[in-house]
Amino acid sequence: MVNDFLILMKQELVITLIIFVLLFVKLSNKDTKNETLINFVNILLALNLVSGFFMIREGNLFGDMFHTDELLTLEKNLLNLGTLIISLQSYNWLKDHKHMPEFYILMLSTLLGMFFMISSNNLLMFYLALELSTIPLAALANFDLEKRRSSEAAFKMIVSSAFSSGLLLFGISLVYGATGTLNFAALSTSFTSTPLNIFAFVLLIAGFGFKISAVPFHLWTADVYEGSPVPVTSYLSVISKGAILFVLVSVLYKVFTPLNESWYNMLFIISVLTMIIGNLFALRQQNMKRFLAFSSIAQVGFILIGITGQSAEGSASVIYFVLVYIFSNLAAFGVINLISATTGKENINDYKGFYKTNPRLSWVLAIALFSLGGIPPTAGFFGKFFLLLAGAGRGNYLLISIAALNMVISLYYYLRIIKAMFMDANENPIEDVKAGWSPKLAMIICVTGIIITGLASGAYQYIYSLVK
Amino acid sequence: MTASQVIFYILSAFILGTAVLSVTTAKIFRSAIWLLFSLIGVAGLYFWLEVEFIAAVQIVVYVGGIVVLIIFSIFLTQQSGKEMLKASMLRNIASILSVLFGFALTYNLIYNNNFQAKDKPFDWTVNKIGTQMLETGENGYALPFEVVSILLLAAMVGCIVIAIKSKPEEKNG
Amino acid sequence: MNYSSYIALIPLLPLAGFILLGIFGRKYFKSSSGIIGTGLLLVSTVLSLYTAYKYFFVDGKAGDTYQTITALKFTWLSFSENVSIDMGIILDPISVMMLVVVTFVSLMVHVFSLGYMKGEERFATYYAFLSLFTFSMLGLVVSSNLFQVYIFWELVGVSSYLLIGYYYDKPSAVAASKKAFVVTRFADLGFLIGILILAFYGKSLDIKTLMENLQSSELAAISAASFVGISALTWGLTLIFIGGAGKSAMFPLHIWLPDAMEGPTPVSALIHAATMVVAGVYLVARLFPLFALTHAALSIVTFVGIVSAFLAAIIACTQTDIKRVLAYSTMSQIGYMMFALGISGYGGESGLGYTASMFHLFTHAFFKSLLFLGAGVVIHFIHSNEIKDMGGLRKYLPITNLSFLIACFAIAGIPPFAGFFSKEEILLASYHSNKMVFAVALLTSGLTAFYMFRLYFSIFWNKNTVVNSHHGEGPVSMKLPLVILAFCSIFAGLIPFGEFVSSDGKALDSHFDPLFSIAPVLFGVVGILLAMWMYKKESNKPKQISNSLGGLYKVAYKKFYIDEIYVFITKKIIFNLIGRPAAWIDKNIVDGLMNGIANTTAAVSNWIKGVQSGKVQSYAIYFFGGIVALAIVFLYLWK
Amino acid sequence: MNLSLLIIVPLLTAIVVLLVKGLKQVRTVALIGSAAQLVLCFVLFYFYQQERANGNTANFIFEDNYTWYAPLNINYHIGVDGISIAMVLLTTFVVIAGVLVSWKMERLNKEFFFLLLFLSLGAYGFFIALDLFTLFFFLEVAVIPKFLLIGIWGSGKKEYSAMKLALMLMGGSALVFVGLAGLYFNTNVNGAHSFDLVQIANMNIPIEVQKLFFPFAFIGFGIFTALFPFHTWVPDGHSSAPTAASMFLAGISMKLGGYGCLRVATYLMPDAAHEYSTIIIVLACIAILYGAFATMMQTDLKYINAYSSVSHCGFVLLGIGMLTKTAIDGAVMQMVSHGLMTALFFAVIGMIYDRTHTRQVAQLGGLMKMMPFISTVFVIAGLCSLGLPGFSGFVAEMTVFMGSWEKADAFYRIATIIACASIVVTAVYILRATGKAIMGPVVNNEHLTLYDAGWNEKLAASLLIVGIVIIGVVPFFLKDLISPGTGIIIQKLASLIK
Amino acid sequence: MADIPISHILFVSTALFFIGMYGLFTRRNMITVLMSIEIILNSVNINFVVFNKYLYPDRLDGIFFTIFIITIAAAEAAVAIAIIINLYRSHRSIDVESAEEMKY
Repeated sequence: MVNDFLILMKQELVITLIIFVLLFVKLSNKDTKNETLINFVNILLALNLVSGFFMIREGNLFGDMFHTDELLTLEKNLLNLGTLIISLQSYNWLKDHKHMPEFYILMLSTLLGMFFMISSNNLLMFYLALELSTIPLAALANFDLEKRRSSEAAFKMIVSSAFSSGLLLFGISLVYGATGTLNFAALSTSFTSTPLNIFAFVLLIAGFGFKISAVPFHLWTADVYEGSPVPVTSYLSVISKGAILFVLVSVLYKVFTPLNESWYNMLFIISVLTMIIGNLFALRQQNMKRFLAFSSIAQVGFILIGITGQSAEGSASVIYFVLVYIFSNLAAFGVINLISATTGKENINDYKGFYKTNPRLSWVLAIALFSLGGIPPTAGFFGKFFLLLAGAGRGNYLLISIAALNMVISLYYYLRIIKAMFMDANENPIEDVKAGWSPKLAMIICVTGIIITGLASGAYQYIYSLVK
Repeated sequence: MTASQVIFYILSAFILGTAVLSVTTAKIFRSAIWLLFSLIGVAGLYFWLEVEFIAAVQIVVYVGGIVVLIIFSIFLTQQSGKEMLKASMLRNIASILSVLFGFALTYNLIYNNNFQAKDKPFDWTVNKIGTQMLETGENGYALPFEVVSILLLAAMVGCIVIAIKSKPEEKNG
Repeated sequence: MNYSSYIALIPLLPLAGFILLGIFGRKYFKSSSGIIGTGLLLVSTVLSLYTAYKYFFVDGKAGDTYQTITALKFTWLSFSENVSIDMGIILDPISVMMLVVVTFVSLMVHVFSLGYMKGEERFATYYAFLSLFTFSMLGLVVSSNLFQVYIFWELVGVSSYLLIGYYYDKPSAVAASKKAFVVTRFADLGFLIGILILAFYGKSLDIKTLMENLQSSELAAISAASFVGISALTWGLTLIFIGGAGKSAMFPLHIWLPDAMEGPTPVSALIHAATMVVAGVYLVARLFPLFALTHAALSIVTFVGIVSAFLAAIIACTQTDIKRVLAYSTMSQIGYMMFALGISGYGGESGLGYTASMFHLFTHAFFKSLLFLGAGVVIHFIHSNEIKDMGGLRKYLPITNLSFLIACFAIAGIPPFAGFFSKEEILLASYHSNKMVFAVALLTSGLTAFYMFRLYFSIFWNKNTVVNSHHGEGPVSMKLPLVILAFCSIFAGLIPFGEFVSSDGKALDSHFDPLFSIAPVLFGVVGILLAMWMYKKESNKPKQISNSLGGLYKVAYKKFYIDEIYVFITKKIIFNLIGRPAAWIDKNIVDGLMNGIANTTAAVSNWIKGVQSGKVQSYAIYFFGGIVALAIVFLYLWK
Repeated sequence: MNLSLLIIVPLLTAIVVLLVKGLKQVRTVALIGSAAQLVLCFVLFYFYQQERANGNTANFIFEDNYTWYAPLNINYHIGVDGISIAMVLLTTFVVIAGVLVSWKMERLNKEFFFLLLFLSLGAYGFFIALDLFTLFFFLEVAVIPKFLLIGIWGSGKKEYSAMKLALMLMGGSALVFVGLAGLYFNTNVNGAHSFDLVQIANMNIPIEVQKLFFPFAFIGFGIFTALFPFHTWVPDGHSSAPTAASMFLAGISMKLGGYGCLRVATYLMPDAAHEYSTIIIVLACIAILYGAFATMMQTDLKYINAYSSVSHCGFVLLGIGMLTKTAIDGAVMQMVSHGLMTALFFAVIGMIYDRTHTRQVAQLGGLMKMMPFISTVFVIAGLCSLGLPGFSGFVAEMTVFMGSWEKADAFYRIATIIACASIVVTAVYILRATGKAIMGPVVNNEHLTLYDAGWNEKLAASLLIVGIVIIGVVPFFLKDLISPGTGIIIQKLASLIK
Repeated sequence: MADIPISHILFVSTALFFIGMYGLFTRRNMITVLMSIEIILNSVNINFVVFNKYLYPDRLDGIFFTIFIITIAAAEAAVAIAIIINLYRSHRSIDVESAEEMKY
């Protein structure tokens, strides 16, 4: 039992360990250097990442509260990887931050929440994990304590999330009332398509939609992303979204099978709206973070198409895309993070003439944006291709056509930034920014990831074998 | 009409009435008080439902914790007597319409679903709740309990970081 | 010697000259390029003469008929099983005759140019272009394949373009070259479509096979298939004839020819008098068996030919630029050849027109190139093209004077000069088939005599021009061709042409009839005398006459305003009504549509931005609205 | 013969270009790389002919098939037939000429050559791909470098043009994607779907499916090849691009579309191609004639050539739309021919622009005097463009006409005549441009001091001219090369046409 | 007790839910918004308890869910209040409309 516990929950345990160590350090009031602590956390995260590839077992713990298997371990590992990259990237921002340990405590507790959410086998556990992965994030959003926008972002986030969890809870209560069970396995058989159930399901979808910022539940996204500190924004847009997507796939595929037809159509509508609205808003943005917020909304639209495939290809492509998305979006955020931390500039216009002063960073950002835009040979191309292909598997070519054309719109705004960096002239470009080893490492990981994960089919095939 | 019924309807009316007052009254302090009443009313409803444990938790956490916190923060942030600004007419109308419509829709669905009570005794004891809460096996809630505790910890850390007045000036000066 | 062993050299030697001079001439053969070009061509000429001798006198005949010999043939580009472009060389009476004419006249021009073009900056280029032209023209005349004709047809056109535009810094030369190319290109469009039509029904591009197919098995099909009530055969041939008419400067596609005189004068002699411009005639002759199948097409040929002949003659009377006069005269003479073909029948006696046409083509080549070369000497001497700058030049340019006079007699159809015999045959043929045509032709021949001698007297007699030129008639290289060509102009008519060339390959007796000749000669003499009366001495008679004619004169002087009509059509209609709108539509509508999509997207994006109002409570309302909408859709609408 | 070398060589060259320093080294590496590629292509050509001579009648030769994404049955599958070889040869000619004309690239030369080589990699990969995914991959690889090339090194309203080009081409490939996905899900190879071109070709895709997806694929590829009315990226894109990029764009990039229309749309969905041929022909005719008329009104040399490309690429589409063997032969020949010709044209326009700093016809004049070589090349390019025999354009256009005329129906006849008519309009605009820019008196006296082409420019132009002339003079080489390939395509169609 | 139909109790909870929602939509004071959220959560709690008691009395899922919701509501309220206080420091106001800087 204890053995099982240690092995099955090893990822969660490591994260908990980090949290407690940090708490201890913070409470012990010793003057530990921030750098040391950051490195310590990074090393442990890396270890956790590595350990995620070994001794993988399938099993349940705590009754049916916790379930894990190879696929779920992989999903957690992906989130862990993303967190590690963000942590590496935030080095410059964190090393002088007064509340560095708290930052990690909050961030890692949300990560822990996501792990539990992925492993949850039960609506209660799911809800708790969801809250664990949301509430501390609101606090994190406020981590630029002196900035008005940061507080505003945090406020918007907490209100929106509370509202959405209220609706979600109402939905869960209706599910509970209709079926008498909270267990996923039991739900998959007893959740029939009565009107009330459909309504409850809509509420649940809205809860998910809120977290992945699907239209029309996305409105908080841009404001929160803009106001939050960059590391938090990247965390929000990549990790927290990725986690909920993993859960969404498994919940839709495994639990709500009786509502198959309805949720397919629902996702169809939502994904079309999400793509279009996300794109339309992204077109006009001037702030990098806000821009990436809307672009990430549009990305979610594409991911939803992959989910509609409802096949092994569908879930494999979603997981694969999240991996690609981690690399690409974090590469972009890495650059923005660095620039924001050293110069405080976050506007697209500030990036004019960026290539003159920072050719390498420009290429990193460019590759990241190409990947987000789905341009080969970056992994983003493969990711999107597989998503759309999975979606096309259901034979809804209208959806695929809309998506394909939306890719064109999305390309426009990605290219806009490329244009600013490479083509536009600027009197005062951002000065030559020196990145430390840590952000550099993060960028190397991301760029390598962007290039390798697509051209080499290993990642996808591994995921596919797990999904199958 | 039995006494139980009468009590129920009175309680219901009380809960809803105070809730409405709480969300409409112009003075923030009063609003908090109405909320307090409403929460107490809900606790009363739990009593009426014979789940005294939940009623107790409700009173302890909500009345003793949250409302106090709210009132405390009201004192921190403004004068209690001042009237609050009103939302715009448009917003009000939109809200009322959407809320009424939402309510109609939802309740219609719930009503038509025709929940039928099972004629079985609901047996819960504090003891049972306690054991299940800490049980790790089937039907155990140990893990959720842990999760919530971490959440509380994180929330606490977060609150402290955010709410405590930073003193950068002192450090620098 | 078998033909195939050397025949290819005839066109290929000039090609070699072109490549050599074109690529390296500028650098390495700046001064020697003339000699190289001429030398190569000399070999070609000798070979052609040898071929002619061999064909006509040794082995061309099988029985009493001249055979068509395919000396060389290989598939160049195959389209489908039957249809392919073959490059080949066929020898039959007209191709052999043309070989001789082309190489000979070209050689004369090459030689003449040695003196005439001496010292030009782009001397080597000039010879390269001349060689290219000679190659193309030779390729054209020996073609065995209809498409091969087209290919060389185009090449001839481009050489003409390059040569007309030789003085590239002269805007008028550039414009003329462009005009020549575009007009002939337009005509070639007809040719091309004609080829397509014939090839489709004839199931071959090989001329021989094509004609056999069409004459026998496919005739019914091609005659039956019709478009706008005209049979496919007529369409095809008419379109091909349009091609020929373009190249041969027939009305109304003749407008490029006078302008083409912007090119160096020897070029005019070669291309725009003796060889290229008769390609149209040659083409019709080449396909004559097919033309003979349909009366309609031949009528068109006749009509166009006679109208061109007459119209050009009238215009020629009024022009004052000597090269232009010659140009219109060329057009007029080609009109003769054309209608001669048009009125001809196929085979035997009825084929007289055919023979006459070819005969006239043959003789015309000599005296017309002679006229041009003579004009070249004059221009070279006086540095002007205008008649008004000339007069009394006989003292300065004796040889030119004499040879020019010979050529004038030849073209006027005065016996015993070459033109007399060929023209007389044409008139005879037309007399037998169509009296109306005969009448006009006769009148034209009188006009011809008039304007030629008008030219002659204006240049060499009339007023005395004081010229202080340091050079006379130029070097031997310029005089020699004049003498040789004059010689030919005198005696070429004595060849019993009908023996060799006829529509069906069988010998045709000479139709010389002294009695019949009286009328044409009379017309000619009257024309000459009239010209003499008006132009021999300087006087104001011409002025008075032109004034008395008033509007008529003006119309003729303005070339019947055909140029203006063209300008109207191209500038006003094509450019303004098609080109400009096309460009406008593309820029504003098609591209506007694409930009419009982008702008609409941006506008929509701007329009919906209010949703993201920054008010968290509005977000919540939208959030809830979304839920309600989804719920309604899936509960009530989309079941 | 390992076909992957065709991709590896440019890739390696591109990488080495990034590693070396200074213009001299960079351009030398680029030149060596592209020369190596040229040699490689000729070796490939030779081996291919050997194979054919040895009686190898397989549809595709030198096939390589590696599993790429096994779960989706996506393979890296390459192989060549005559058509591919012709296109590959074209590419290598244009690339090496492009490198040569960019010899003096001053700004960001490393990036420039890198992108150029990377772009060529996309084209090579596209032409040899036999798996639709591989094909699509390379198709998109070849889009973004164009954006950068135009946007960074271009002139005029370069950002606008670059963006327009990138978006329209991506729009095209988006449509292509839908078409490919539709095909994919309607295939069944041992219970799995397939992207394999060879396998799909052997399958009978239901006609309803074809009719649904053919427009996607065809219009998608059509955008690349300037299908009316989606051609508007062409004038802007070409005219703003730096010389080498214009050469590549018009010379190769537009051929990607034509090749795709043929290889993917028509070959795999013959029934639909037959159904829709009328529409294709109408659009092609519009492009041909209307493009030509629009060209007539242009005053900028690059615009002239760009619009004329629209017109010329119309022949490609016309040939494909006619669906006869000869017409399709002609279409392929036109692709090769137009590729070389237009590259030459853009190269020479670039040379003129480099010297005079203007491309406005009115501001040029009498260039023949100062730059005889460049002017001669210009004239040659022009003559090729207007379809003069002896140059490749004639051969290709005539083949298209002959092929189109094989269809005996008033509609096809009229279409052919319209197409033929364009040769006159072409002559008009080409001669106008030549007459004004090259001939005539010198307009601007400052131009009198200009110099003629350098060795690199001469070499570049000569290479392209040699290509043009070889095709023009001995067309049977090209024809015999592509004939088996088009034969296969036509075989699938043969039953429908009768 | 059994003579009250479930739907009546559910009416109360649903009504409470939408009253809370109304408050959330319209209140301009951040703290009152927070109060509205509490009302919403309370309504859900009632649902759980009622369902558990009336429909599925065998197990205690609803009860536990309620307990956890109450706990989380507390945590949420705490964080929210902390944020509001922080916001008040920088904005000197807790009017919702003072936090509308970021938009479009």
